[in-house]
Amino acid sequence: MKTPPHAEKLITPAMLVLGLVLATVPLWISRVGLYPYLGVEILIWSIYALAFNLLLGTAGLPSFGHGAYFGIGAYAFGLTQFNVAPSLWLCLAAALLAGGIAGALVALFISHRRGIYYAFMTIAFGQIFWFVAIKSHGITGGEDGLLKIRRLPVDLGLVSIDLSSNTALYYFVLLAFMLAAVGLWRLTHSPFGRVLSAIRQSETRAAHLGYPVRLYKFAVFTISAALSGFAGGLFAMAQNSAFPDVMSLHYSGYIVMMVLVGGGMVSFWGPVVGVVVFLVARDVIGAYTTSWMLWFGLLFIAVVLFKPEGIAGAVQGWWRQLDPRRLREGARLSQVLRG
Amino acid sequence: MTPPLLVLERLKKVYTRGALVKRPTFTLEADLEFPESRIVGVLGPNGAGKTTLFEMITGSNAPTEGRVLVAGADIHRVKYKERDRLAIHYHQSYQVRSFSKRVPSALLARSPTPKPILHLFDEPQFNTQDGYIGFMLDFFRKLRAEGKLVFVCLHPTARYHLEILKEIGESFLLVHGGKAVPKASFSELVVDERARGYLGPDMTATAEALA
Amino acid sequence: MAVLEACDIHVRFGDRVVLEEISFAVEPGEMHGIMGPNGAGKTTFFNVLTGRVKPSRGEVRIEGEDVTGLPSHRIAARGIARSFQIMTLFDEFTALENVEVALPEFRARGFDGRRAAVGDRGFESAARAVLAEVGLAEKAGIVAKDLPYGDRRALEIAVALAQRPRVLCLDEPTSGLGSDGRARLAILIARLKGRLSIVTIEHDMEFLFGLADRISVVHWGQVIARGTPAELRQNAWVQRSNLGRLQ
Amino acid sequence: MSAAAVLARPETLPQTAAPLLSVEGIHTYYGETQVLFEVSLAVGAAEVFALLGPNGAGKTTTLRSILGLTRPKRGRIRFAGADVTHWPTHRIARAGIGWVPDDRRLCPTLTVAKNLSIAEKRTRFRSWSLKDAFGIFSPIELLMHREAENLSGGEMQMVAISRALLGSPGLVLFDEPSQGLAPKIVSDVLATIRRLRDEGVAAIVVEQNAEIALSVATKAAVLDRGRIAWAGEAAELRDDRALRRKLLGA
Repeated sequence: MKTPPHAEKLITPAMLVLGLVLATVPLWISRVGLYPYLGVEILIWSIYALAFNLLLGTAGLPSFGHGAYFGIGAYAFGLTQFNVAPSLWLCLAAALLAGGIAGALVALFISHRRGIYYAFMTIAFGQIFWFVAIKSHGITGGEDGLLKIRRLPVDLGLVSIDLSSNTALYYFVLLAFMLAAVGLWRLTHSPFGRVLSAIRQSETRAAHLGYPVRLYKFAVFTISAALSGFAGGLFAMAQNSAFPDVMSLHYSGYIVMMVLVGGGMVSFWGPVVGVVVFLVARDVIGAYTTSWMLWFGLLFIAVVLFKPEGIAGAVQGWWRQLDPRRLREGARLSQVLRG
Repeated sequence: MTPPLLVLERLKKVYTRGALVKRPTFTLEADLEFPESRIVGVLGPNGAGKTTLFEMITGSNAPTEGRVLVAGADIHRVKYKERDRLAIHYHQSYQVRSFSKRVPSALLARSPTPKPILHLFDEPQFNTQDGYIGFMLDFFRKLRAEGKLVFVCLHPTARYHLEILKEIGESFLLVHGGKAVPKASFSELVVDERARGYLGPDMTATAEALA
Repeated sequence: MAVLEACDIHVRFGDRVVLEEISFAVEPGEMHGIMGPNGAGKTTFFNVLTGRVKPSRGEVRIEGEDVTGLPSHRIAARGIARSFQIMTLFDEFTALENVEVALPEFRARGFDGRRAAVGDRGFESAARAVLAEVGLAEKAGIVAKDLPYGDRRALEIAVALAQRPRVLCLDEPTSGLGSDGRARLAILIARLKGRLSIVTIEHDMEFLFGLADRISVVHWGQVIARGTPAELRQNAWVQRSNLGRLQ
Repeated sequence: MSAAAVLARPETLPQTAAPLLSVEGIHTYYGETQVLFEVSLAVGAAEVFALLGPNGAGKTTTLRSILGLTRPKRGRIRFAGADVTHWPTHRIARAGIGWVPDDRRLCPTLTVAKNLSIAEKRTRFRSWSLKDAFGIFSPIELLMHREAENLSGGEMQMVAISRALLGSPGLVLFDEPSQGLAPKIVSDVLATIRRLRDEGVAAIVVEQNAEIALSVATKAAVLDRGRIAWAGEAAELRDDRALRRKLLGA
């Protein structure tokens, strides 16, 4: 990922525009034939995708079992609600922490690996977590999942805001998304993010510049897993339940597809684009055919073959191509006018 | 009294073919002694067994009969890991070290010396253009001065190869027809019929002119 | 005392012994050249010096302190910088960003995720000074992969210099350069020499003999000759070769 | 078949007077490291071209460029009238360029017969059969059933050359043919190269050992650090001791 404009800013113009547009979504989403809950889902998966892309796009570390941390966060949210205290803040903190601890544990074992070996290890660990979730009936409810997770109210001491309507939840999740985006934007363009990017480009060189590469790989994996867990916690709250299927290899594959289709390798916002395209495609194509995954799969193949930098990359490319042409044409026009 | 640096004691290697009736396809015999430090030039046709001889001396190829004593120790009875503290085989630009481990290392003896005393150079690449020849020859002499035994094996296909052999070789070893034959000097080597056959008419004439 | 020292280094990869008791010392401010035929073990030796390969026997010391077997980032942090024969720049970074990330002060803040790395004048002015030193001041904003080859080679050295090393290890810095590039590099190295110690692997004898204070000839994983350029040229066979004709 | 006989079938050869192989200003890289700078050379039909220079000067890279194994980034390579610069290696081989690599590269566990049979093909040049190869190297007939790994260095070289010939080449590239061979066998190999030249097969001989290559070559070039340092008649280099000493140190 190249350093984009406004990298030094905490909040960029693009962020403001995006935030404003997203804030209007509940006003029109039903009119275009979609439904408010889809907005909630898109935002939650966007947090997850941005967290995942910190690992894949910035640090270049392929994690193909990332669903595990998302799922662990979902279970942590539910279990804390049932067994500790039904506090939104506590449950979300638990989701973040559980994802982070699971991530740190795995990172301990894989951070000295590279490339395909790294990827294999992430799959193996992801499968272990998924298997444990399915088999531990007593804790996770096995394949039946954890049901009756409540949408807890936002308790601000004096006031308490109820989130049981999809619109209220949407605005809460939007806030979380904006905070996560601002935080990740800053992290990506901080010295830490620069070192991660350096490690992606050449691990050897980074080590010879004095950077303890394993420690960085450990840190970024833990951060990414923690944020994924956080997104998982929101997801449990949104769908009032937690199931093991989001931890499966399958779902772990979806997040990879979303990020790559969207253009996570070249753009910070690429993963968000990918999530929108994926979920909207699921609903729109899914309305016509049950085999919508086939069509999305074909789209994925087409992107990998023809635009490996993803939708965001393609847009960036067109933009760059467009620019000089417009300039040239403008010059020709002014010549014509003058001459 | 210090033992001789290298003794090849009725050394024999036979390769055979056939599962039941074994017909020898290759034999090599050597019964030689190199008591002290010197530089030995090794020559002989392809397939005559120079590499086999080097492998037996460095302990990586077990002889059919006889023994190889390096500094008094039978190198084939020294721990695999420590054989390079006795002898080193350099193939072109790197060292070769591969042992077929038949006996557990624990049952084998330790090397009597900490550093190798035998250096065998198998066809080092000499190129007149880059100047390394000079450094290589100086290195052979340095090893010799440190009391080591140096074998340099090369095929003289150009005049300067013969110049090199004459310049550094104190004695020679002709590996030919299944035997390793010692030659005390360059001129003694040049008059040997087998050596002349191996060198071919052009190189023989050049060698004679040098001797 | 020698800045960087290696004693009786022994390395084997499987059946192959790559280094056999190499010993070597770099004095402060010295330029020490390493030459030798292909496959003689020069790059492996560099990898031992910079912590990429752990020797099976022997010791590496930085100013007398044993650092054998330390990982490469620890060796680098102690002031040993290296360039690579196959260039390993951060291709997506600009020249400036490549150099910034190599600065010790950047490294000290490597885990800082709260501030932006861009637009920080502290890094930027230091990095620009290093780029100016290798003649890339004008090209600071160009992405590394878009730079011409000669500039990429120069940037490779700038990245090593940015670490403010005590010893600069250069692995075939002239490889692939034309005569202009070589001349430019020679001027740079002549300027750096004395200020820091330099170890260079080099095939270009003209380049090496013109710049080095001492040269070690490596072959068969050992140092087969060592001396000043003048001493090495004494050899009769060397006189006959290309080397003998150099002025 | 003699050279004259080959020439008597004009449809098999290019009509122009252009050389059989011409390498025109190629620049070749390994990764991003440039190894060859503007290397040009021309080899006529039935000509032996010696390519000399020290270790690392770019001799083998030149051969690899001609064979399409390492593609030049700039410049052109023409063979028998066609621009082969971008052809895949197998097509270049089928066009009639044979290769004798320095490490021979025989299939070690296959017999000599199998090693040779997989190489047989026809080109626009004179077709070689096993019998023709036996005519050059009579001992091969006796080796046919041995595995390649059990051959001596000299025998391997004979098989490698025969393998190149069975591909019916118009040009054979010899990479360090003298390496690891006894002097007597080296002179046999040189005699073979001469004989092939008389039969209309051109050759490029890459050698560190200049003396050997110059004894068979008609033309020669010296590479230094990836550039052509000298090119001309082989005889000139052979006879001019001072020049040889200047360029090659010997």
